[in-house]
Amino acid sequence: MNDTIKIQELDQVVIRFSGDSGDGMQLTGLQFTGASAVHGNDVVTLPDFPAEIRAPAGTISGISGFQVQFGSKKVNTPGDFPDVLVAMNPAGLLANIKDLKRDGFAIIDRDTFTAANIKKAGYAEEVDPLSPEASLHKKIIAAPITSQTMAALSDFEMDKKSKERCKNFFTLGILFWLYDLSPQYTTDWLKVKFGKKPILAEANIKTMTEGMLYAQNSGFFQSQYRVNSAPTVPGTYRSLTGNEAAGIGLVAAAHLAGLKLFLGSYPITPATTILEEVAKHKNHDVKAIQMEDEIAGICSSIGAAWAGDLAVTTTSGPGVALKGEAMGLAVITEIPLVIVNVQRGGPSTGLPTKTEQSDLLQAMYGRNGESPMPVIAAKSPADCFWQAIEACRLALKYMTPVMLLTDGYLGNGSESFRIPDESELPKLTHTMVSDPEGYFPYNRDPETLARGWVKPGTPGMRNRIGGLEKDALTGAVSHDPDNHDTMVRTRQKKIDNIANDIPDLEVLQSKDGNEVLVIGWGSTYGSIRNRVAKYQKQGKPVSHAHFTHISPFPKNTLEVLRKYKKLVVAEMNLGQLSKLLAAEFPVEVIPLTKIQGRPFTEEEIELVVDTLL
Amino acid sequence: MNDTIKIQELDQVVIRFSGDSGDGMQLTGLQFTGASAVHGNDVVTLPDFPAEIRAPAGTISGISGFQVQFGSKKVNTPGDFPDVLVAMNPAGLLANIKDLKRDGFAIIDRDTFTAANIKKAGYAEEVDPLSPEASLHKKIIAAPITSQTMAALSDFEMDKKSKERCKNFFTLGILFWLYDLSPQYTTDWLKVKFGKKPILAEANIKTMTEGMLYAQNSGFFQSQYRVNSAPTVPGTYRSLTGNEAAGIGLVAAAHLAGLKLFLGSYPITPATTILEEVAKHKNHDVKAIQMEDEIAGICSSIGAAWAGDLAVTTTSGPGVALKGEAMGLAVITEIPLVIVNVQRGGPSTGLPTKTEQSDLLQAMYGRNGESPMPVIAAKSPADCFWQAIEACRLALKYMTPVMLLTDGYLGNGSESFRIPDESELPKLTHTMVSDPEGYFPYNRDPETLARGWVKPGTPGMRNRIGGLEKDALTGAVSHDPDNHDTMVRTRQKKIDNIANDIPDLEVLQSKDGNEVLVIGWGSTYGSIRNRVAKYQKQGKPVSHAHFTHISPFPKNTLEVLRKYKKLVVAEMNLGQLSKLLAAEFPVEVIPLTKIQGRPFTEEEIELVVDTLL
Amino acid sequence: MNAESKYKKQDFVPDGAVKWCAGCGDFSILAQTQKVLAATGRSPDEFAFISGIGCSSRFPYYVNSYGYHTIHGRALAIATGTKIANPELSVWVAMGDGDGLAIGGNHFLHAVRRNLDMVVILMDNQIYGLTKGQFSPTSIRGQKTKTAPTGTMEDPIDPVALTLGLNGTFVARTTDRSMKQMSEILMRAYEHKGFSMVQILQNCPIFNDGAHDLATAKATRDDHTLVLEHGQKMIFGKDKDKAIVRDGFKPKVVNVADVNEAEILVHDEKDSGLGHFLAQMQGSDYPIPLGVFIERTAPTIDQEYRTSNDAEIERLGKGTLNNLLHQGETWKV
Amino acid sequence: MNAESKYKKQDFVPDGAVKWCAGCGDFSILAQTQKVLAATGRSPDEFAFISGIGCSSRFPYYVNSYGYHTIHGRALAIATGTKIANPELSVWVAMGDGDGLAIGGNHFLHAVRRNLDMVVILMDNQIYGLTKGQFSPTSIRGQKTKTAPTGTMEDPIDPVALTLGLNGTFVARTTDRSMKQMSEILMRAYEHKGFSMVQILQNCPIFNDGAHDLATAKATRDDHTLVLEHGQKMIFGKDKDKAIVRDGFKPKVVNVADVNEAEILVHDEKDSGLGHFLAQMQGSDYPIPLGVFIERTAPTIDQEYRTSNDAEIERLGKGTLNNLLHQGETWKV
Ligand SMILES: Cc1ncc(C[n+]2csc(CCOP(=O)(O)OP(=O)(O)O)c2C)c(N)n1
Ligand SMILES: Cc1ncc(C[n+]2csc(CCOP(=O)(O)OP(=O)(O)O)c2C)c(N)n1
Ligand code: SF4
Ligand code: SF4
Ligand SMILES: [Mg+2]
Ligand SMILES: [Mg+2]
Repeated sequence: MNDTIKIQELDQVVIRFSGDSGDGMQLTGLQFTGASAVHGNDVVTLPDFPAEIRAPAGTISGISGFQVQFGSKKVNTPGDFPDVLVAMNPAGLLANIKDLKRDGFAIIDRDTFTAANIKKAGYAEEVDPLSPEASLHKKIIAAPITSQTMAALSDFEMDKKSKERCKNFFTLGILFWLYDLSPQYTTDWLKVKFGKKPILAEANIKTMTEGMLYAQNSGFFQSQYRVNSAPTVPGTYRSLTGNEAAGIGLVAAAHLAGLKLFLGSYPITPATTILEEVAKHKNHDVKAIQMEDEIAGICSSIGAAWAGDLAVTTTSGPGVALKGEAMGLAVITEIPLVIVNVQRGGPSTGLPTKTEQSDLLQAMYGRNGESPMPVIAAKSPADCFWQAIEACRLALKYMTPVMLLTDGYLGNGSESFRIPDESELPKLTHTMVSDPEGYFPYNRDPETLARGWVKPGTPGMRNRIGGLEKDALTGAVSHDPDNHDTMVRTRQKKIDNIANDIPDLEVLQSKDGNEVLVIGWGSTYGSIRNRVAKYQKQGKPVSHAHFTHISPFPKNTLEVLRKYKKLVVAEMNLGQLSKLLAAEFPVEVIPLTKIQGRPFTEEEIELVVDTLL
Repeated sequence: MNDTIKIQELDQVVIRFSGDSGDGMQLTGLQFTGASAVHGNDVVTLPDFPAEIRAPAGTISGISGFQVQFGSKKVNTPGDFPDVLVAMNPAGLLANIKDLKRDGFAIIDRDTFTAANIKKAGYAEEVDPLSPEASLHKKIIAAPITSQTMAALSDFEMDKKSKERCKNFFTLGILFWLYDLSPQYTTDWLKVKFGKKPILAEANIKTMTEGMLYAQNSGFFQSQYRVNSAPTVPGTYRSLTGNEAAGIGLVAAAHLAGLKLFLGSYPITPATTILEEVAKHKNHDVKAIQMEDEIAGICSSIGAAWAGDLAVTTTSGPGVALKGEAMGLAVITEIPLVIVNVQRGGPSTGLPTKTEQSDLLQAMYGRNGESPMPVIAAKSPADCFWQAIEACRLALKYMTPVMLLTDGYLGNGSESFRIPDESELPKLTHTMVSDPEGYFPYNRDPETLARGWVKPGTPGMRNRIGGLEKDALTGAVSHDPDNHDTMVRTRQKKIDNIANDIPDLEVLQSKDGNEVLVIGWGSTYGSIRNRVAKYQKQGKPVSHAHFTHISPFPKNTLEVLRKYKKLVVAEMNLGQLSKLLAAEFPVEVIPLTKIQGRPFTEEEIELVVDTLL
Repeated sequence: MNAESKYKKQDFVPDGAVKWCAGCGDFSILAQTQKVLAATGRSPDEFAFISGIGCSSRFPYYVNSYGYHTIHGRALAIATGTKIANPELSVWVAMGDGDGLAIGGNHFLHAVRRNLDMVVILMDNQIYGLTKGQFSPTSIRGQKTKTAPTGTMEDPIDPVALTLGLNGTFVARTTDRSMKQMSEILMRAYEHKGFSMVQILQNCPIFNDGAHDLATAKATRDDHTLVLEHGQKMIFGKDKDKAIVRDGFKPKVVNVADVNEAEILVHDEKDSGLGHFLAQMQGSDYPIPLGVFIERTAPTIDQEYRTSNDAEIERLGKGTLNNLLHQGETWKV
Repeated sequence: MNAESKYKKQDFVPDGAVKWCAGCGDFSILAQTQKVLAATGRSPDEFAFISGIGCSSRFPYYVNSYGYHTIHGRALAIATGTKIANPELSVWVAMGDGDGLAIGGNHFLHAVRRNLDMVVILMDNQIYGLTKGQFSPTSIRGQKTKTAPTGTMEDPIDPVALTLGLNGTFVARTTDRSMKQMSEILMRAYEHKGFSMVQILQNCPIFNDGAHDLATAKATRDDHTLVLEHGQKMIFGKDKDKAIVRDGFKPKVVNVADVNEAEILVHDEKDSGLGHFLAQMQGSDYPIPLGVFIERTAPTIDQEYRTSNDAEIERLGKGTLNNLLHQGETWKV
């Protein structure tokens, strides 16, 4: 033990892991995250997948990344720039070194920095990646990770490849030591994971332990760090990605409504993992069906909703574009349906593995005719759970399709999720009727304007509905002009009325005045919240309002907007919420837009807000 | 000859024909229109098809209607309410009598008013449809049309059914006499039409002549009417429906651009007749392809555009909803493509045979990602010709998909079309390149920002493009964040810049002040123009501005809007243009909306505008 | 067939007019269907009729049961959800040749291979009726329509051959004029556990009148159709003078007089090889086979879902909200 | 095949890295394709490669010709437009089993029956590669994937049987390891005037490793595949000891020793009846047939459009702007 090593306390730390698709960076990141979360830190993560499955090893396009921020208070985002960069090869270093904080450091696997690899990564000829110029004068810790791993496992009866595969646990060991985290979480995990191949569990544990020792003894580090546990609400926690949270939220919603969940879907990045999550829960009698295409996905869900299931379809932008016609059918036949769009970079195939918020207007208007539906958006990975339930609540109560927007950043990112007590969950009501007395298919509840839901098979309630305009009461096909006018306006009114049934728009209010309100929606929540909180600490008159419900807007929206001198709308598109606000409210907004496949940094928000102060 | 009959001059007349699908009302209407147009009247027509192909004969749902307005000056619309109602059966009378003007009259076929037919039409029991109460005290001329037809043809060797089928020509004869029109047009037409069955031509001519005599001698009419010819631009005219005009416009555009026309489509009411029109012109080497669905329709066109054809796809609202994903591909690969949406009543299947303007926001935003494209709208049947050419002009010059909006009212309605001289037609340019020197797929023209178009097969220009984001110059797949931001903004800018290349927004300016500006787009042109012209005649400060270009808006839009105290936006939806204007310009607008499957009447415009004066 | 069904055809006739053109072949298909429904003995409440868009797709409005008239081409995808959500329902899909095989082709393909337990009535008039007369995927090559003024340039799809190529489990063809055969086939389709594809040659007197005259007109039908009956020899013709024999791997028409009786093929609905073989009878060289080509049993996907969920419930216990929320790695703070 | 082609494989290799995983079967398919392209003797400028989305759909980026990487499932619809617009181009479509048969199923169906003149390379790895391992329409029943944790519940589509059910004109199957057969088939597909469907069994080492081992591994392939060669007897097995005979309307595997030699079937690519018959060889009772099932000539729709337009031009004269505008009834004012 090196006695000169001290422990330094930190509020939060950002680590970025970077290596080939095969290097296990996602796994390493998740293990670190788990250990940190169990330690009590608040954690938020974000993986960054390459566009190709396994693009050529060693090249920049093959880089798989994972970033985690952990802190002793709410961190809200995976962080803008890393304090620590872990690069398992030259490409990982080259791709990320510019993002590393000036006072941060990189840990690299020295053994991979061969001439061939350096060239493959794309360094100019004769450049030494570790030279101060190439590393932009940032600190680099060049650890012989591969060779140390091999050495650690010299006694193990395993082939070379299998041994090499343990090297990420060496790295993990270094980090555990560095941040004074217990390896217990990972040790337990390995034992379960390799229950049937104990030698692999042992090998990885050994490597990890060696990594910890190496960190301690190598002399590279003058101090250890500690990030104290965050003062979170007591309870049981688990770590969830947004897509897992959404999937679990949907299954939970079915329980809450006393219905069966039906998910008709088609794989598409970055939404597929919701389908995969739901498919795991067959013992909840969910039916998660991979259909032949997106249209069949939504249509099977419509058929299931008509039959009385809580029906959902999940997809990403291009899939939504395909589902527009069918959504219209759900609108006119007024059946409950949730459409989840995990947005990605567009237009067209665009940047499938990058995040974006550019499907908002499509969500609002991507259907023929006057075809209104509620649109809501989740603001963090864990919030995907809550908004999945909220989407189901609205769909069932109002007999309407509902669009839930998340995005790749939320869907793949993870955070600690406090498992709620059942009592904290909303009760979901639905409009199922079975009494033939006075029943007409388009009889509406006078308050919600929802029509009754009848399961085919219910005795005595036979009826026929369809996509043609229908009589306002009987639901029979009607070509009457006035009836059509009435129906179009009624469908709109039903959605508008939902404003009475949703939470007010909340503001993180500055005590120092109403100069600037930064407005966001969806996944920009964390970055905006962090930056605005800083402004408020600095005594600046900057507040933050964040929309979860966009169609309809909360009732108090205009009241809130009117209070501030300047309204900045920050979104990852060319200003879509800005357009909606300007169209609906007599206010002027300043769009702050970014379309780079990744969230705002605090700096980018400053750049605009500072000029308004 | 009855000498007491005088001839009275009228400015304009509206006639509505109404009968069973099998009664030939469309044909009768078109013949009358032709004769009137050849006589020199300005004519505008509108058919009203039943929703079923042949709904049960004699019922209201089986009624087929056709309305024509003809005048001695520009009439602009088929008219709100008929002066003359022709009803071939009780259902036709019942369905339309309430629309007949107070001082108008109905001509009915007395022979069809049997007890059975009256019941089938849906009259309450024991009601006499011809009684003053049932006919709302309007004048009814009960002519024995069927029996007179049979009598006229007693010498003809034809079966009873064939004779009966001539009865609409008897009606036509009555109307020709009544409006002092020459039957020559119809006589000629019959001779050509029945070239191979001269007996049918003769029978119909005989019947028509008898109808004229009957009108003269029956004593029903105290006077004949004459609508003088309208002072139109001299030239050669033909009558075109909007869909025919669009089809011919597309073929003409191919000539003007020196390209071949490719139309990939799928039948859908009310757009199908564009496909049918274009298919007639195979000797212009057009390829009009009926594909297996709407997606294949647009995709085949994209493939043809990539190959160097002037490519178009035609459809209606639900079809547009299906094409959204493919439009995105055209946006990101920047290929020229025209999408024509002949709008109909929505949402979903909605009211397929009724008109509506509710796909504007879908046209703007019905695609994933930031996916801008020009949107333009035709304002009259003949204007469909001009806007089809304009859409092609923009698509080819700017290498972009363009959405052309028309609607069922324009598509099925007809008006006189002055055939332009070739010199009056625009030259269409395109960006085809074949010089490999310095070529890159995303090299842009510095002014239009259009990229070069390369036909596969061109020597030495090989390149590969696709739906993933691409490098701003080379077009190679690029995942670079800054490049994506640049490309998204460049695509938007390219479309925004088109504002410099389109006509200013024109105003029919009141000399009496800037109190109210009535704003419209597309097919509401005629009704707004007529009513505003009346206001101006009355010395009221009401003006009219009508948008043809909606994305982008004309450069002078804000300047125009700012001039008026009140802006009324009249549209057949829930206020979609209102939303776009409010989102883009700092102005307040008053939406005037109607969603009844038919255009505004002048009265409906008054109802709002009067309150603002 | 339930001989003592307590339901009558009339129980399946709803209020409201049927709005097809006079003489439309859909009328007889509707009437036979209603009769068969009554004969099943099941309550009208237990049927779900689903359709897309087209003249034929108005069908659900005309059957007094649960009905969903959806969007063009998507009936099978929607019915998939309905059937999997509630396997108790007797699900019937009514479709036109355009609805089912043009825009709906992909769902057709996948519904067949999934062997969804439902009856599919394909009303094949070889034309788009509702949109007024454009060619459909079953229109014969060269047919002139408004969108093919010089004649179509595509080979038609034979729905029977297509379904067989996808290993369909019940494949049949009849006509709108073959009342008895139609109702027998519909009843068997209802009874079949699996995807029952019933192609019905249907006349559209308005836009494609007489397209099926060879198969339906009294004067021609005996010479131009081959009625397939299980266990019966394939003999046809007004005078029962023609027969089908095997010519290599193809069927061949011969005069009964010219062949050895043993050569004449005998129909066997259980022989899927024979079904594929007969599916080659397309075009003018052959009579049009009518009847059941194949019936065989195979797992249906609706039951497979049911079974596999039950197995998971058995294995893991019925999922509760609580164990949903708490599964995986958790920690306490 | 042009023996003295002036092009080399290298002429069809563009700059830029190929980004498939190491060991992916797509590499060998690409290499054989490039060789065949060079051997055709046509300039790289005259080819158009079109694809949808998937690992396999990256293909056009890796061929130095004209390429269009479009959207998921739509390659054939896009290629239809390209080929009809410019029949001079040699159009090739690269697709995966998901791209071509799941979301793209409808376009597949209609492209086959239209007999578009193009080469379709179906890279069949029985899995969705790009989206990381969900089942595809060709995945075998029971296969466990992330979206079918207890195994799929659907019968796979056999692309050969499907294409034959649609009367395809050139239908072939090979594997990513059968270099010689693959390149021969690709050359024949290129030369065939019409829709050439080439299914290539392709290994995805990442998400479905070994799915085709029976057909490709040295140890097993001889006993589990049947190589179809025109005019040759259908004999297979490491020891050439097994053969295919006819058992009623179905193929049957027998020991050569047990049958009369004359009973052993002889392959005939021109016999579409035989092709249909062989398409029944699905599942574990049979070897996997590799080779050309059928080749026959039939009109291609791209040529039919060309011909009918030419006929109309002949009949009516070449349309001019002037006669376009003035046709129909006109009047002067
Ligand atoms: C998305 C969409 N595309 C096109 C249409 C127009 N459409 C309605 S029915 C139909 C085809 C009808 O033909 P078929 O399915 O054969 O039915 P039939 O009328 O002949 O019974 C078409 C093209 C539509 N309603 N929706
Ligand atoms: C409209 C749309 N839906 C879904 C996707 C997602 N997606 C991309 S490729 C693919 C399937 C890939 O499988 P396959 O076609 O077999 O190709 P492979 O990767 O196996 O070569 C899917 C579902 C997409 N890109 N676009
Ligand atoms: S158009 Fe044809 S298919 Fe449609 S209802 Fe009339 S007859 Fe029947
Ligand atoms: S994931 Fe499979 S199919 Fe895709 S590139 Fe890798 S090995 Fe090939
Ligand atoms: Mg049809
Ligand atoms: Mg695949």
